[in-house]
Amino acid sequence: MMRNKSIIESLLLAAGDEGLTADQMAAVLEMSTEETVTLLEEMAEDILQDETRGVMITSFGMEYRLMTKKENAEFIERLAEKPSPKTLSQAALETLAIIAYNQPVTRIEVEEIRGVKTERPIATLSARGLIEEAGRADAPGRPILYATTPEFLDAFGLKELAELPPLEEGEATAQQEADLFFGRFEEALDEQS
Amino acid sequence: MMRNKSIIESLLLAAGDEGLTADQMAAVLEMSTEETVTLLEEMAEDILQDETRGVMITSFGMEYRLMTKKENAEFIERLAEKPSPKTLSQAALETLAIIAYNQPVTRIEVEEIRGVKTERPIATLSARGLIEEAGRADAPGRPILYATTPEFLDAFGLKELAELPPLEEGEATAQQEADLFFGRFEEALDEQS
Amino acid sequence: MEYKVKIDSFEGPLDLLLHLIQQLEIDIYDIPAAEITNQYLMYVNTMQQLELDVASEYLVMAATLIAMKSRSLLPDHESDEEDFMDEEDPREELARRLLEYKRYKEAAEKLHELEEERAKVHSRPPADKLFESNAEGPLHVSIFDMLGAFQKMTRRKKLAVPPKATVRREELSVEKRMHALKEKLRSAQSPILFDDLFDSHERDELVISFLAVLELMKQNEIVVSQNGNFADLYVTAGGNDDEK
Repeated sequence: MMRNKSIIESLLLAAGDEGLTADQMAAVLEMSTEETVTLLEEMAEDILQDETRGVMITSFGMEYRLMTKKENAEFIERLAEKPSPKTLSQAALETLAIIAYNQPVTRIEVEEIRGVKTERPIATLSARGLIEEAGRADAPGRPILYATTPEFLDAFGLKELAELPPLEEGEATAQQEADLFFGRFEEALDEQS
Repeated sequence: MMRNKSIIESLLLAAGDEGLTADQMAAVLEMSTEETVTLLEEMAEDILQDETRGVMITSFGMEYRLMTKKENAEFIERLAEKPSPKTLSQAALETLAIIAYNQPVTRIEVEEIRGVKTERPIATLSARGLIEEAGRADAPGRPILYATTPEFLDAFGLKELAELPPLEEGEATAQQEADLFFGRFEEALDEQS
Repeated sequence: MEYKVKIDSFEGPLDLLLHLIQQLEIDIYDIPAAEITNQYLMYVNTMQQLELDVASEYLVMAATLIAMKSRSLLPDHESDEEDFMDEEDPREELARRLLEYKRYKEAAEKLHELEEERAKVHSRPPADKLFESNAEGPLHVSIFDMLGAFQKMTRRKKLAVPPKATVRREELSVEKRMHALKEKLRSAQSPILFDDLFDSHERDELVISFLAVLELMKQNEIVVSQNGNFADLYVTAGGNDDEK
């Protein structure tokens, strides 16, 4: 078991930011995927707790990766040749949020929610490999449908789409108020009759 | 001290195969080079002795690097022999992107951008017919220049290279203009009130 | 190149309206049509005074607001039940759109936080030799895979080597490099990949290393082996162990 941990660490180091799936590691270790995942989780926890360690095992998307610990970010920045790449603009982030929560979705649908043209943010997100075309909608003109890519999960540190922060329940609230209103409206009707 | 070990591990991971000198790490840690070397040696020894660890700290020339332990080499070989679940590895895709957007380009230039050796990805891409030699650079040693092939366009569904999505969207400039406008807008409001 | 100026940091008429609603401390479910319309128009007029290109969406919204305002000024003498059921209050429709937009605006803020947190962790490039063996079969990659890989690469940190080229140059000598190479090979139990002997991108260093390897080969200090054409070269310490 100790040996397997050592091998896993070697594999993860070699894979770098390409990462490895539990399946890939299981095949090399000749273990079941379940056993491999258990081992990975145990290692991830141990490493995280160990204050002398500066790495951590993360899983963004399907891949497990060896990455630097968050709290050491500033020290890495000190040696970094270039500043971090530009973060996304507000327009791009809004567009991405709408696509992420409604995928697959057409540009027109995104524009209806945002209330503005959205060609440019969509071009930016495509160029960044965060969204991709996912077929065509069954609607007049057969517009392109957009969905997020695995790179989206990676870029936002998410394991899967289900990890997206829940949307504020704005509509539910509106619905509740509507129900309340109709309740009162019906009462008023009852009183009249 | 524990924190410093953690920081060193982070730095070594982020530095990859390029490695870091004790001087560089000392500067980040705000310690003397001697103290840093002592710490590095202590860490290297501890990690080497720890059977659960699959990495080691090596020093070659001036640079310290995090490398996989030799006894795990066969497992990395096994991994390399397994076909990737994707048809092109991340390394190959990165290389292809650099060549596509910078062609014609030499291997050294690609390696400078990627920060790692790129022989194998170039061999893979050539074998796949996605890139080809496009003359020699007018530089010492007359290195080979690489460019994408018509098959590349075909494989990625492009009619011509001009259809490659632009990498930069000039958002910064738009933002600057917006900032400029907002400044003037606030002034205008102040005048009105 | 032409850039359409965005109105402030507002992402469109809905964003502007949300801002005004917040500023005026208005209940989103009970928008005072006259007040919001006046504020909104003042904003748009100012933009026009500044001769800025006002995106058409802002003008469409202005028209909607004006219609809403004039309706609110009409006495509601005819509001019998049927009309009431058929015709939605335009303010309700607006509130619904604003609330929906607000949800995504907030989600965008959360995404931005995630993006910043993610930018704090780094990895290293994958080893050159991984996963390059399957050069057959149909290619199942898209341009988005390529762009994604490229982004992954741009997120990677390249840590700077200090600009000590001049200091280093003094240290460069074939002899010293030969010693270093022998040390490396001796400490390694197994053969070393030829490429790994060349750990610098600086031409001087590469040349010195290469000369050192040639010299060591000549002296039988090292053996270079290869398993076939184009296979990797491996270097091992030679049988001639006369260094001590």
